[in-house]
Amino acid sequence: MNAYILKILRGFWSLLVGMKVTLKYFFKKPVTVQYPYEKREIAPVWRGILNQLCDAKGVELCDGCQICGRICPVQCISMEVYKDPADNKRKTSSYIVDFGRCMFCGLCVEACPKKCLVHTTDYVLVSYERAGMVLGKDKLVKR
Amino acid sequence: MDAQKYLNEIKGRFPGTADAAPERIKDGVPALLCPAPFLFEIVKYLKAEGFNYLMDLCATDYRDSLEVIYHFCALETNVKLTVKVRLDREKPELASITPLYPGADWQEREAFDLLGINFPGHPDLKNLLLPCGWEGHPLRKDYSRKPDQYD
Amino acid sequence: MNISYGLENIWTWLITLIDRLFCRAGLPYIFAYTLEKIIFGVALLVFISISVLFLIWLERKVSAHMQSRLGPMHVGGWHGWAQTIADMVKLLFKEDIIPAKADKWVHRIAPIVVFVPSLMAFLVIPFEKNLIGQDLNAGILLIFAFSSLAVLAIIMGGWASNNKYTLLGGIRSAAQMVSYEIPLVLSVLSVIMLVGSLKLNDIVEAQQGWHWFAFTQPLAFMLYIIAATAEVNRTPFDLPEAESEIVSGYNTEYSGLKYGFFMLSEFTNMLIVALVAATVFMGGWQGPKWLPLPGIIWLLLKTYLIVFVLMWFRWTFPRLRVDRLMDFGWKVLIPLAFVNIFLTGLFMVVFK
Amino acid sequence: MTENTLKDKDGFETMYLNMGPQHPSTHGVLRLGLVLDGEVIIKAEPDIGYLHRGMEKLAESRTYQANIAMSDRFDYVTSMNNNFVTALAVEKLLGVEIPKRAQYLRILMAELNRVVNHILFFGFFAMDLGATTALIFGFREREEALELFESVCGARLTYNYFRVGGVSRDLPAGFIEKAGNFVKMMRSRLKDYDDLVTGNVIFQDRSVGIGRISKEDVLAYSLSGPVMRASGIKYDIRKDDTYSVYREFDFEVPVRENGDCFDRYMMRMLELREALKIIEQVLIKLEPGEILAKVPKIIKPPAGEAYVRTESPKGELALYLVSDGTANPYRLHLRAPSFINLQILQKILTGVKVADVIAILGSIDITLGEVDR
Repeated sequence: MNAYILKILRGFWSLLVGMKVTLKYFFKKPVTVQYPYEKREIAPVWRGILNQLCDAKGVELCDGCQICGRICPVQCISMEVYKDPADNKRKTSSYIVDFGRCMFCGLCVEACPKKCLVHTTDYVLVSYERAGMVLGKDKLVKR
Repeated sequence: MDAQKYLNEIKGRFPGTADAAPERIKDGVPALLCPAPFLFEIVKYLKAEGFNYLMDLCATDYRDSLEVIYHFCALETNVKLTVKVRLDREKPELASITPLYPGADWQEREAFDLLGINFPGHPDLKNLLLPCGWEGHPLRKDYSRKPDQYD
Repeated sequence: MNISYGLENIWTWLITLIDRLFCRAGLPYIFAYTLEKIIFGVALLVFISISVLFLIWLERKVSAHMQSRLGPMHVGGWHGWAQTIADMVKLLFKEDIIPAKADKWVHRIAPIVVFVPSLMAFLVIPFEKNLIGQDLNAGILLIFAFSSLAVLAIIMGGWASNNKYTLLGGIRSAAQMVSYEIPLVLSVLSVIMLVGSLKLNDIVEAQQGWHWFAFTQPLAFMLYIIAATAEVNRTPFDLPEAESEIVSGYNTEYSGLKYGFFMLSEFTNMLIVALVAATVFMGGWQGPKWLPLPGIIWLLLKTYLIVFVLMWFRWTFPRLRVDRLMDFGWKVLIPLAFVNIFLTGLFMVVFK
Repeated sequence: MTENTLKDKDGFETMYLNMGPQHPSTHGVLRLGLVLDGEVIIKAEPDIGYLHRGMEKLAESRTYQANIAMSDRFDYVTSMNNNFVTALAVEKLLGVEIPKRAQYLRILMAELNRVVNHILFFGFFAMDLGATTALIFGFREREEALELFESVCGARLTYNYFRVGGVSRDLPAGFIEKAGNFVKMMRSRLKDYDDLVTGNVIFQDRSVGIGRISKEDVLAYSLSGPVMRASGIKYDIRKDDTYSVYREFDFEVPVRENGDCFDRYMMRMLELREALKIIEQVLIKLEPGEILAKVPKIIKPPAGEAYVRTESPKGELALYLVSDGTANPYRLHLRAPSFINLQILQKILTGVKVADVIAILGSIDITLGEVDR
């Protein structure tokens, strides 16, 4: 009988201890962030949308070596390459990344020999149709 | 090497068993290539010898033949042993070890599902990962998928 | 007790006015009486709807803050006060789905059956001494009688949906609510013994000053709170709608307004048990003399305290298992309730 | 199994309940076919494959490095550990030596991910038993760990941090402090966890003695990880079949005897503490150095095969990798701990109640991504 009552009392005590924890957090400051109004800080190494860099004069650094396209595990990078007769260099006439397929693994950035492909901290990729996630040179090249 | 002792023992007991190309095996665990009809007996022997833990069961398609690989471990002594079985590609059949290691159940079903290896003696050999009525065995090297509605 | 302020004065003034007007017009008293009751009923309905909307909002806020979250913050401006209203509007516009193999009429009636008894129970609760639908002699019995009707609707809903999860939920709820009625009534019984009346106003007046039964009958109070939590299907006793086990229990197949009714009745029931707890154990509409607030304010403050405790339970505890729930009800609560009754009786005989 | 072919012990009709694939607490798309007598289960049949993505087949057409990126998706809760085993397997085939700092970083990340997994387990297990707040608490702490991961590798879930021969990035400035603070914070939060859930009488009532797995069953069904150790078998691959540099760290392998849901829960809570201990030791031992060994740009391991086992938070995560000398693996087989641990359900679910099914399933701690691959 004693053990029975003791068991009940101990049970109630454990419940009270649990309630203390929730009450403690009831009066603490919430940790959530009200997303669209305030945004949390993103690490500078964030693997977000890709960007192509240009040199100081605004000329693209990319020479269309295709390594990024080949290393991509999901084959989301495609480009068209031509040889510029003016300075006899390879250049890309189009450079398309399908972010609907991209898994942001970052292998392309690591593989780029010219170091001209970089991640940005931009993660907003919302669009009304799938084609909106396919970004071409106009969006990717940062001059 | 402790496992080598068991290997020699098995090679003496069951004719036809041999070492499986040691230069190929990079993880340092001795491997045994045994003929399919003896497999159940060998596994039974291994279990009696203290290899109480079946780490893994998987199968590979080597284009000319199928190979089923068993990784055993004796938890007390930490001795590991690999057993391999070559199977004919046309009609692969291998006695199920589910009666000895119930944990082989789903792994055998997976091999049946993805590589088409038949395990007579398995209590409930049917599709596991693929949908019912799927044709072909995807992990075989000559598998080619028919285009479906999503292509 | 002589409280000369509060809502009841307005109410008495209003009914006297109506009585006089009808008398002047030469109509029999029964018309005036009916009109008064209709006005009271409508006021009650408005009060309940607003309270439920507020309770749902409160539940979200309490749960959010206990979990280090903020809860709804956007709709309506200040701390998302209009969120529940928006949700109710959404529920209104949702498609009403009746499963193809359901028992259609029972499926349709169940939400009404669940809501009506929970409304009826409000009739006898004294918000202030004279602010009461009908001060019945058997007031507290009426409340328990009506609140036990809810199980009927839950079984109806669970069975009629023709879904195995709803059926499980319905059966669970039947077993649970029937067995937790007993400690619920038994815990109040000791109070009734002390008061000697089933009239709620008598119980309230027996607790004048600070002689709350929560202090003089702590065991009964605790038993009541536990049994009431089970009675209104809230965690840790929310087995009929255990969302991690049987999806949503008896209301799995309900949508739109019908689901809204189940939701509404759940919170109404919670309000009732909290009101009863405040009335029976915490002095009802009486407040301390030095702070002259209307009685209804005191009652609601006490009620919301109980409601908060119920919410606090919900967001702290895991859920019991069916058989353990029965064990707890029959092997712990009921014996304790009997012990309490016995001790009360002994006390009454000794210190007569 | 068709409906109502089984009778209960009194010869009455039984009820066939399809639990899943869409169910709030089957942790994804697991389907359990339950034959019920009232609320008691007569027969249970798990059905998997709803999330089958053919990862083993996909692996055959991807390079080794891309396979590490893909291994994030095996078990999306413990991506670092998946990376670890994939990298280890490739390195075993290649036979490269990993720099010291990279080894430490790998262990740091793997243990941090173990903490994350066990926090999530805590949350989900409590959630399965009805304690919603614990889930949010779990996610709150996980968030802190994810921020650490984010600052190191730039992603929050699919890290792709490991490289063949090392790791991809060095730690950012201030990481060691932040990680130290995380460990301290986690220790204090663990006390809250214990107060809120572990000690709770209802929680214990729901989990003690439920879903007992005997030692013999553990061995027969090849169960691994915390499930194995909760049944009294003290075997941890990190200790008993060590890999990487786990030998240098001082940690206990907790073991419990009963093998019920509560012990499996406690195992994780104890392991979490051990993982925190390892993290602290790594943070102290870290020295500047190389993080990537010299490996060729295009990895082509010599023909061969290797079976590499690691201790993932869920159990023995092993990779059987066959190379034929080309840039893609010839065969990649994943020994998924969730997949093999899940088999025990057929056996232990008979005779328990519907509510216990959820508790048992939760206590085994599966991720459907890994079960179906």
